[in-house]
Amino acid sequence: MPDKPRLTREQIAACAARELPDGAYVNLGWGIPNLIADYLPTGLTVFFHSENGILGMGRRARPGEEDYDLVDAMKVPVTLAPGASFFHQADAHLMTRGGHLDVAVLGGFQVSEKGDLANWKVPGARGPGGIGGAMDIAAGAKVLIVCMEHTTKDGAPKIVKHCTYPLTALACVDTIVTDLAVIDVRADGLVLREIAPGWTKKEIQELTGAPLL
Amino acid sequence: MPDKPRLTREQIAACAARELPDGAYVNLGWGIPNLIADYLPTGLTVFFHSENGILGMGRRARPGEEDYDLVDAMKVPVTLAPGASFFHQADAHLMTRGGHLDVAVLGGFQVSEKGDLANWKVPGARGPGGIGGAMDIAAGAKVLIVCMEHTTKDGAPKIVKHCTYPLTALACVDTIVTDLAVIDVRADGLVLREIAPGWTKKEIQELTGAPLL
Amino acid sequence: MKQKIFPNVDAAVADVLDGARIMFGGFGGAGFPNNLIQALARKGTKKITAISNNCGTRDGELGLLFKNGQISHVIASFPGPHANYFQERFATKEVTLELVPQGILCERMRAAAAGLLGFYTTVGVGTEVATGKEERVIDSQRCILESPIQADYAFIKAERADELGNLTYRLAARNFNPIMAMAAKITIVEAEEIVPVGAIEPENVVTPAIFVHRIVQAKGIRYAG
Amino acid sequence: MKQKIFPNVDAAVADVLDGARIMFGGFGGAGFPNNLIQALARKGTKKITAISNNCGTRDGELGLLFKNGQISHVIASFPGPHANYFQERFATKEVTLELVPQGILCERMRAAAAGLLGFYTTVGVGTEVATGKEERVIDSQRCILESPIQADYAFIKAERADELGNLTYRLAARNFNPIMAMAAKITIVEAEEIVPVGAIEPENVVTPAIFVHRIVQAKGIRYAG
Repeated sequence: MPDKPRLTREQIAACAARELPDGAYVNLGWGIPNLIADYLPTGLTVFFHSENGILGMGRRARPGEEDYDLVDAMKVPVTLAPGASFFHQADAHLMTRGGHLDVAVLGGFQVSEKGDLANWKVPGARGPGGIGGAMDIAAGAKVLIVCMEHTTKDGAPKIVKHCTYPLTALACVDTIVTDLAVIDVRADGLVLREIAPGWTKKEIQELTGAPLL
Repeated sequence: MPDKPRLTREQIAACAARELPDGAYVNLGWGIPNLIADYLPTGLTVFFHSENGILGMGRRARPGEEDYDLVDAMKVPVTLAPGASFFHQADAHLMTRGGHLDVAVLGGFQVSEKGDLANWKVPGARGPGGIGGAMDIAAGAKVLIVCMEHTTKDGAPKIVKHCTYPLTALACVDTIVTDLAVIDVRADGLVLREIAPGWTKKEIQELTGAPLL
Repeated sequence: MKQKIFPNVDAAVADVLDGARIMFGGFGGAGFPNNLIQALARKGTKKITAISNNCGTRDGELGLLFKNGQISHVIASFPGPHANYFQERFATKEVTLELVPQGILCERMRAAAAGLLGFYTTVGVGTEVATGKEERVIDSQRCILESPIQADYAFIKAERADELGNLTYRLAARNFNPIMAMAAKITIVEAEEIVPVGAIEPENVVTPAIFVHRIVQAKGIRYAG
Repeated sequence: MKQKIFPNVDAAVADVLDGARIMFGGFGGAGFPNNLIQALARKGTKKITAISNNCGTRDGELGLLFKNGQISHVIASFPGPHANYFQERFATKEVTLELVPQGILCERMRAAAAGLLGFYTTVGVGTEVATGKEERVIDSQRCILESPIQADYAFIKAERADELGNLTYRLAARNFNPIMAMAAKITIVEAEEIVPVGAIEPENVVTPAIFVHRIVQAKGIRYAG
């Protein structure tokens, strides 16, 4: 594996942020996706949805500003943007499942070339794992972006022919943003759209478990 | 058919009103049931539900007091009782179908000895008829009371072995309140519980299309 | 960012083409988007599938569209005693009707809104409503399978809309409006009043802005009877 | 008329017997009925089936009941990183778990509330969640049949309750509470404040009184982390 610098988690988030259309309703999952709110391009307005029943979530609360009845889905105290609203969790997931979110961004353990996503459970890990809102969000978002490192800590590809980790949803991923590339999942295969500075398509292909078009 | 006085519509309503337990959540349908609110026994508190999204409906609006955004399911301007609430029509019928109403009172064209109800369409009538909320209410209320005349204008029984009119719901009626009797629908048959003044069980049986226990 | 506010009701319905499936809010004279309905009458869109609790009050509410021959199919729970233009066209078979129990009508729209593909209910078992539907027994109860009702548009009447599309409704004029607003691909709202962002308390929003695509200010019209 | 207001949390849970199925509101530290949970710990009810998004935060929230060995089965979407008492008892098989996607958990409770017998969804198709469930294709989409989740009790945290049982919730402490309040046979509410009838605007009621059976005033308890 080439020992060259890769994008940081923050850079991945910034890269994913550029995928968001103006005016979009967006849900951000655990991990890298949760950093996206801090890297929105200037002039872009998006509305953040949280599956615990908030639309129009603002920035994280500053020290002293925390209200523990106003938390995001990661349990982090947040603020409200103007025009926010609250609703119950069934309505929050009516939004996720029903195709009302323009974009959802989730973390991932594996994505297959068909766009299958595995992101909720590591095989062999202690305990039963936890699904949370990921399956509803993956099944329902108009556009699903997955942000993750391109390879595991051991260097194994996380973009694979077939997922070996427990699945979150089948054929749900539209775009994968990693520390090496931006890849679109199309009917005909994985399309390498952007490459991290200093890397070549050939190097990225070697770290990817499925063919890149 | 004996030419003796029967209960008036208002008396039927008053009789049905005595069936309501204190504190009950109640839906009143078209026709005689809609008169019940005017005949509640003193000291009885019940909360009226309307399927267009009101809980805690009060009396009808007086002349000059009408607000046409505050109408009951019959389109009649009403008032609010203290502690009323509004909700959308899906939640209103979550209440009807989900067993949240203690009592619903509907009008009827026919009730069978098994408690089947026909109350939405007269065979041969012009047009397609209209169901409204009757099927949801009949399927879901904890206790369903039907108020109707004991016989048709032609003297035919409205309480029958098998309904010949289009059905509203199967085996849904608990009690029938007519201008001649109060009848409970039990697993073993129809139980004549109350008889109108001046009438005999035999006379009522002759006007009823199924055996009375 | 694209604005949701339209200058007038005609602009708000300008792209509603022949054959459109449209949900119309309202019940018992309250909460009908009468200004949008009149705009649709002016536009002259034909072969509409209308989804609505009832079928108009003489030439008011949906009556106008039946009078004009713009609706070819309607999904409703209670056409209504004063839906004479519907009744005429139903009698001549110019209009077809699917009659649905009122709560099931709500629930089928909500299923579409919530991305569900169908649900089982005891409502309608053994009645005309069950005709042609899958029946099975679950937990010893006979039930039928009901399918989602989708729409291209929802025409909604709100009391207040903020500039982002958060809505509140007045009293019982709420009725079908919040359900339909969630269920349609494009939700068009006539609001008595458009208020600045932030004017509606976040806890008191009834329809969150995510469900609203077009907003137009229009004063309510009411039909007697 | 029977009063819904109880003098204290212990009286409100006094009849909760061993083997009860109980829904617990709350998400992310907000909206948990912690006073009722503590009362249930004092009462010592055992063999509880708990329905809750998560499985406690150390000995806070549901953690206390897992610590005490009062819960034998749990239906949850995300046990959580700090649910150590759950994890211990899960590892020793003293507690069994049904893991449900969060929105499907809501929807299955809502189905129970709404008198529906099941629904089809694409969520979970091809995953562990689909194991043992009926699968079919509707409109060219693979989907699975999900069943209602009923409960004997719901433990609910509200901000305000009026004396009849109308409820409002504070900010995102709303979460699962309104759904569970509708789904259980007996809904028990701890409210920060009990207000006179009429103090909550009819248009701003979130949970209508019909869903609420017992109310007790209790100040919120929050667990860190």
